[in-house]
Amino acid sequence: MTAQNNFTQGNSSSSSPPLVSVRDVTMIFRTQDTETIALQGANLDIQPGEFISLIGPSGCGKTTLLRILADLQTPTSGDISIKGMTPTKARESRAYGYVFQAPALMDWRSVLKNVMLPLEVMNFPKENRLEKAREMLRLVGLEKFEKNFPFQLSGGMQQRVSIARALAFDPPLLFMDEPFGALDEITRENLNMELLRLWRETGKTVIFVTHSISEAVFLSTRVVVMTARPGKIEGIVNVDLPQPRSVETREHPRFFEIATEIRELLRKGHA
Amino acid sequence: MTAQNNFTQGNSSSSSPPLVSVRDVTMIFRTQDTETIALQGANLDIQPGEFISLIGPSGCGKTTLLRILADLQTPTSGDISIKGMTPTKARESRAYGYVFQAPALMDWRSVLKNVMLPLEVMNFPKENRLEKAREMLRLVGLEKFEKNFPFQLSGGMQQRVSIARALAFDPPLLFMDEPFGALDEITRENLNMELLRLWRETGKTVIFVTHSISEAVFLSTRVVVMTARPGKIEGIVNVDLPQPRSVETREHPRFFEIATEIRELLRKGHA
Amino acid sequence: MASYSVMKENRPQASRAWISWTLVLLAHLVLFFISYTLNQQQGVSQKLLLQIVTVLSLFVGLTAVGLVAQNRRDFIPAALLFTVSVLFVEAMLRVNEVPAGLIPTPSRVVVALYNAREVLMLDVFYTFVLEALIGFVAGIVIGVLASMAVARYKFLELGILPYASIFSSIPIVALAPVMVKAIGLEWPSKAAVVAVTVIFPIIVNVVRGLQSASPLHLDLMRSYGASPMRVFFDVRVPTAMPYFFNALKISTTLSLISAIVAEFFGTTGNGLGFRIQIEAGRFNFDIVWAAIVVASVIGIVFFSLIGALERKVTGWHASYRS
Amino acid sequence: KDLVQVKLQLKWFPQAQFAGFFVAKEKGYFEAEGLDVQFLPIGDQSPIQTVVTGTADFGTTWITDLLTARQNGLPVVHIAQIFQKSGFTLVALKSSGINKPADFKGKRIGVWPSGNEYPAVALLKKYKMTSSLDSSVARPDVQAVTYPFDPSIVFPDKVDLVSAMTYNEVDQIVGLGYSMDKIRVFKASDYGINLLEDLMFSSERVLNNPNFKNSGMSGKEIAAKLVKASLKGWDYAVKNQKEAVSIVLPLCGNTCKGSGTRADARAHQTWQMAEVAKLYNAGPTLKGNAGLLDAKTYASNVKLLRDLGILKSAPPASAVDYSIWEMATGKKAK
Amino acid sequence: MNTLLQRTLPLLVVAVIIVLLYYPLMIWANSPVAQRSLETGADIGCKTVSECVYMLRNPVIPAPAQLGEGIKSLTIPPLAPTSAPYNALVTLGEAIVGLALASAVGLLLAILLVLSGSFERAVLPWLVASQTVPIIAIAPMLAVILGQYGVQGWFPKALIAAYIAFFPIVIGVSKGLKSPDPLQLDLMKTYNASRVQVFTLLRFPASVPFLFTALKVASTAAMVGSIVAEISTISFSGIGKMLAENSRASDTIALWVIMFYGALLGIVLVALINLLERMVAPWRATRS
Ligand SMILES: Nc1ncnc2c1ncn2[C@@H]1O[C@H](COP(=O)(O)OP(=O)(O)OP(=O)(O)O)[C@@H](O)[C@H]1O
Ligand SMILES: Nc1ncnc2c1ncn2[C@@H]1O[C@H](COP(=O)(O)OP(=O)(O)OP(=O)(O)O)[C@@H](O)[C@H]1O
Ligand SMILES: Cc1ncc(C[n+]2csc(CCO)c2C)c(N)n1
Ligand SMILES: [Mg+2]
Ligand SMILES: [Mg+2]
Repeated sequence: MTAQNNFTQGNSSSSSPPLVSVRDVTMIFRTQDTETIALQGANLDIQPGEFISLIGPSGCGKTTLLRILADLQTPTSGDISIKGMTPTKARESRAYGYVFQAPALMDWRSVLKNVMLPLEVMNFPKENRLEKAREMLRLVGLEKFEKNFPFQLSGGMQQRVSIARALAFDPPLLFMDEPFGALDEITRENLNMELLRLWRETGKTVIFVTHSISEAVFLSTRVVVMTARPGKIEGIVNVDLPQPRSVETREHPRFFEIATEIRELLRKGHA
Repeated sequence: MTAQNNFTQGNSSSSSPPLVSVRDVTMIFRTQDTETIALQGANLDIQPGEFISLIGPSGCGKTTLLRILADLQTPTSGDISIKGMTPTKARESRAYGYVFQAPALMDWRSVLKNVMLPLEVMNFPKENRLEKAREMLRLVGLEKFEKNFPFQLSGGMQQRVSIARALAFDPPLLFMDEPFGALDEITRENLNMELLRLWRETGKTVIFVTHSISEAVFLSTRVVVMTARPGKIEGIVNVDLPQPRSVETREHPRFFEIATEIRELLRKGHA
Repeated sequence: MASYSVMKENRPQASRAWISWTLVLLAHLVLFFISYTLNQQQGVSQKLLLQIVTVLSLFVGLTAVGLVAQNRRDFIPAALLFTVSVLFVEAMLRVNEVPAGLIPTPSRVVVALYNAREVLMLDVFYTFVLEALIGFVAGIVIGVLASMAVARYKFLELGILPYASIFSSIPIVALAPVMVKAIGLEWPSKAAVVAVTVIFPIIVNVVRGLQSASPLHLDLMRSYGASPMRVFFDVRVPTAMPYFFNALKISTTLSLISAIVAEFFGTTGNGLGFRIQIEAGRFNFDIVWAAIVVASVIGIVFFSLIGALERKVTGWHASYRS
Repeated sequence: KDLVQVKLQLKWFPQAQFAGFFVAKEKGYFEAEGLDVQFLPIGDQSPIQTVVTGTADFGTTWITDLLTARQNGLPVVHIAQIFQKSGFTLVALKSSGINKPADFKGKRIGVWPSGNEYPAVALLKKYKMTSSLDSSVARPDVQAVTYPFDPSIVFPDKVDLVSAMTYNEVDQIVGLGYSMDKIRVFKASDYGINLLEDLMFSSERVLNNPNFKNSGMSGKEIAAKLVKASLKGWDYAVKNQKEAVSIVLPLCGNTCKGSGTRADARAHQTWQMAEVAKLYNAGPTLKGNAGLLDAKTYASNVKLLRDLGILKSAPPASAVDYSIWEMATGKKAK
Repeated sequence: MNTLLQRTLPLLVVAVIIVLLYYPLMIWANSPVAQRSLETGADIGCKTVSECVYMLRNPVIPAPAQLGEGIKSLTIPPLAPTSAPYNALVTLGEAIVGLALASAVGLLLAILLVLSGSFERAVLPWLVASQTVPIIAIAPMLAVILGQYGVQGWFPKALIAAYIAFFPIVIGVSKGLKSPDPLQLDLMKTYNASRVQVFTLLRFPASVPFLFTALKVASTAAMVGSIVAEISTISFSGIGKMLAENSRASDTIALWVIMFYGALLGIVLVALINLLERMVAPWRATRS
């Protein structure tokens, strides 16, 4: 297991106070006659500008953790602080954007209007909205589909719209729940590069759920490995690959070492 | 590009008539003011017992092709035959099971009841239904969640329920649209092995959509590579790896060659 | 391309279409002939035979219209259904010598419709425009505002919704006299009755609609720190639309009938309800039914307009994807 | 012995207006004739409709209804005339300064719809006034408004004159706090508008039935028995009003009160009985011919209705069947 | 227990507010009538407007004391044929039978509308038209048809109640039946599910929210329908019969009391539907 609070990374200093801090967070769901411990005693500190990936078996609590951070769910116990605020305050100050696991597009809005939704909600100046939304659609390669309605898109295209929507308002903190899960490798790699560029250029902090070890390693400054039932943080792996990442990063000898380390952790958790 | 009608594989002979035959199939969607050519002049023959993967960029028509085969959509032009029948007849004879890209579970049914749905529809003997459904839930690792309702499951768990549902009635032909997209690597590998075992033991024919080249190579007898807009079959790659596949298959030198071939084709189509 | 394939599909059915059209025509002719030859004043001989022929013609006609309807997406089947039924009623009434003071024949109604057209148009102005329409709009506004409050505060849902059902349980026959006493004999008292009767369907539907928003959409808006107003307009209102339109559709006919019935309880002498009441007392049921026909036509047009609006506004809804 | 079931549709809810029938039943006069009479209360349907459709065998109604129905092809037949005089009035407050029909001009009059508006219309016409009930008149002299019978809905707030029967609504208006000295009652009959009211009728189907409900008797015989017993009841009721009221009271429950919460049911029905007796004890009754339709009055009623344009032509002779009354009383009608 | 309080508290609070608002509303509504009565010299046992508003014989809104008196006199004894509770039960029975009939017919029509586009095009306009025909016009026809066979009493009322109530059910349910997720319809198609199965397993469960809103609207419509039917056709009991009689007897306060009972019935019916919904569709309740 890797030391938890000893990490180095490109664009944040370890002396600043954590941007996100998770303390002993536990989440228990009561259903019909049983309880599901979706998260047990989770602890995690995230510095500003980090790129954190969450990886772990299906149903281990990744989504639950993101939802708790995003103030969409209240943990059974434990404390959360984001930028020194409660999750509610953070949410209300529009500190983050969230890409849900399902696209969650609105049937009644065209692709363009779906992407413009956060801009409308947050009262961006009218002139900019269209421009910004179109820019994001270009980023995800859907500029030609702006007039379509969601049901007229393929699964991967819907997911990309939802990514464009989350990026549109340029939030400093990004929660992304398997955003690239339904995409082919090439589109995925392109979007990986775009995301990294955005991250680098804007200094965003990203918390990213993925099932792809190589994606996690390629993108992240640290990878949080989780185990299932009860959902726990099994370990946190520091990704000390040079920044900025590029195509060569995947060839780097450390890449494989880290990937292997994560795989081991995962296997350990799975057993 | 690989010769289309020259292939060898484990459990089907090339002299038998094709199980699935796709002839010059074109699908054009008219939307607001434009047309989307989702599929253009697709030709494909599938022998009984084959395991075919469809791979291609997001929005290239994979889902559309499956839906046409499954008689959920009528192509703009072209002919389809399945077991010598029209798709409608094939559907009516319950020739296939379909795992949709989205889980499409019914909110009002528990996990167990969702899996039992096809058994109810097809009038399986009452005694067997429960048993069969539980067996399938065990296969996908969700036996403990049978009483839960869909909204109480994680994304990956929902997807697994939908896989269990499709397998429950043991259809001879399986259409699977990115069934493992939302699963972690280990669960995915486990399910890959289970699927292969089922395929081998029951002689099913599988048509499988995936974005993972290695998954496609590992599972398939042939891989159909598609390109986007207009959606076309770019090439069909024969996977002449020995059967039965096992963990070692991934280490086989041919594995990488084939994977590379597919990657090339994909890149070519993407450009 | 598409039209070609449709044509191809239909070709084997061409002969069947021909047969059904012939049958439709035959039914019309027989029914018309029976009606034409029977004069209501003279006695009818061979009543039983004629009854059987009439019912048989209706049966043949309906079946044939059903066959015609299978291949058409236009108004023709509805029109044929209408003509067959009207001819059947005409023939049946004549065969059975039903007096006009009880049920008038359709032909008498048509004549009355023509003769009384000016009076009826003025009645329509009162009943539909002043009473039904104004009451409808007022009811919607009040109903929607109340629904918003109810959907917003759980307290109100528990506290007000049950009372809302009280409103709709007050029969018009009890409400109308109170309204006349309170507001007067002129049209506003009827508009008020209409508003009250329309409110409940609106509230029940709109509250349910507002509460049906997808949890995921609500989460999304929450993640934006969206104000309740934004959540309301961006998520809840669109999801409530199909429900809202259901309520509107029901309210179209409800408002019309409420206005008509409310006129039975005091009026200054205009309106379809007044006309129906006063002419029913004189046994002039041809004018009564002429007024009802006018009301029905308005009802259908009103309903269709709302239906068209629904399709326009909620075209995205699953119910419009075939 | 087996009684013949007969259904009699009353024109209104049970009250002293129908005292004679109730007395006939209570005293066993119907039974004595071999009849078991069931009274049907009124709904929105007119008695004409229930009788024509066979829901009831006999009914009571006003002559205007009977004749307009007949004109529209409904085969209804007059068999006996109970009230020989009209009880229809228009009531105004004395303080309103309406002292004579000519003063109606420019006023609002409340009329009952459904064919009950004719006496008011006839009165207006007699004084050469037009009303808003004629759709052909652009600027009517009188605005007529319709409302459902209860005078308190419109009077005195919304109309200047309100329709009232001597035996019912007049007392209801008194109940509203306007004693007889505060109101002016314009009786239609005082102004020559004597459109006859409560009468007994049946349908041609019943009367032409040779074997009424398998009783072995013809419809006409049954009708005659019914009329005979009814008239006997009426004679008794009119002579023993107190007893008649006692017979009526249990039949009408809450609605006997007639006028607001503080009204007394017995008082109201006593008033009603007295007023109804006045309508019964008029015309032919005074000559010992109770139940007879006076030919002259009938002719003048028909003329009035034709003048008003309500009847397009004289009703056929078959609209009135004097033979029933003759059978019932053993007298000659002419 | 706690939740029971949580549920009833708002109801009670609103009830108190209504009672508090009732007084001023009553005084405001009755004042002009009282004024006019006094001006026209009516003798109603009071001298001033503020005094008279409580004792009008034709109040726009009755004073609470009058209402209480009226409730008492029409309620005791509760099961006498002239008492409101007894007649309310009669009407409730008719309304429930009517609602059941309406549900059966409405459901059937909704299914046909969903199954066949041509049926919808041919029949929907007629259904709409049927709702614009006042009962006064239907009642004689019903009399022709039923009276000839001696059918009287509660059945024609239930029929008319059904006639009014089926429409909201048709509209609501047909929309509901059309609203399942298209993907789920596809799923059923891949199973080659029969039409019946598509309905029982998918369309009906998916239409539940629409169904129950429709039922609520229909239940009050059925109530009104049976009351109107009682007024329009020959009736020996029922709220409608009481309404008709008392309105013709000018008993304004009795009318209010009867309306009160009618409203009570409405609440009972809607509550029954709510209960039914909780029993039939528990999955809606479980999700917070
Ligand atoms: N609303 C709920 N009610 C009950 N149990 C829930 C609920 N939401 C989540 N769970 C349970 O909590 C556990 C964690 O779920 P979560 O969605 O966080 O998993 P995940 O890590 O995101 O998985 P995946 O990769 O499959 O999306 C699961 O076992 C799930 O069944
Ligand atoms: N109902 C529809 N109306 C209009 N266009 C459609 C419709 N369904 C699919 N399309 C278009 O057809 C194309 C192919 O879609 P399809 O769903 O087959 O893609 P796919 O290969 O499955 O992609 P993915 O991997 O993202 O799921 C897309 O461009 C999509 O926008
Ligand atoms: C007690 C009483 N008797 C007669 C009338 C007048 N009237 C007799 S029958 C009828 C209408 C029936 O359709 C009306 C208005 C009345 N109002 N109250
Ligand atoms: Mg998840
Ligand atoms: Mg797809």
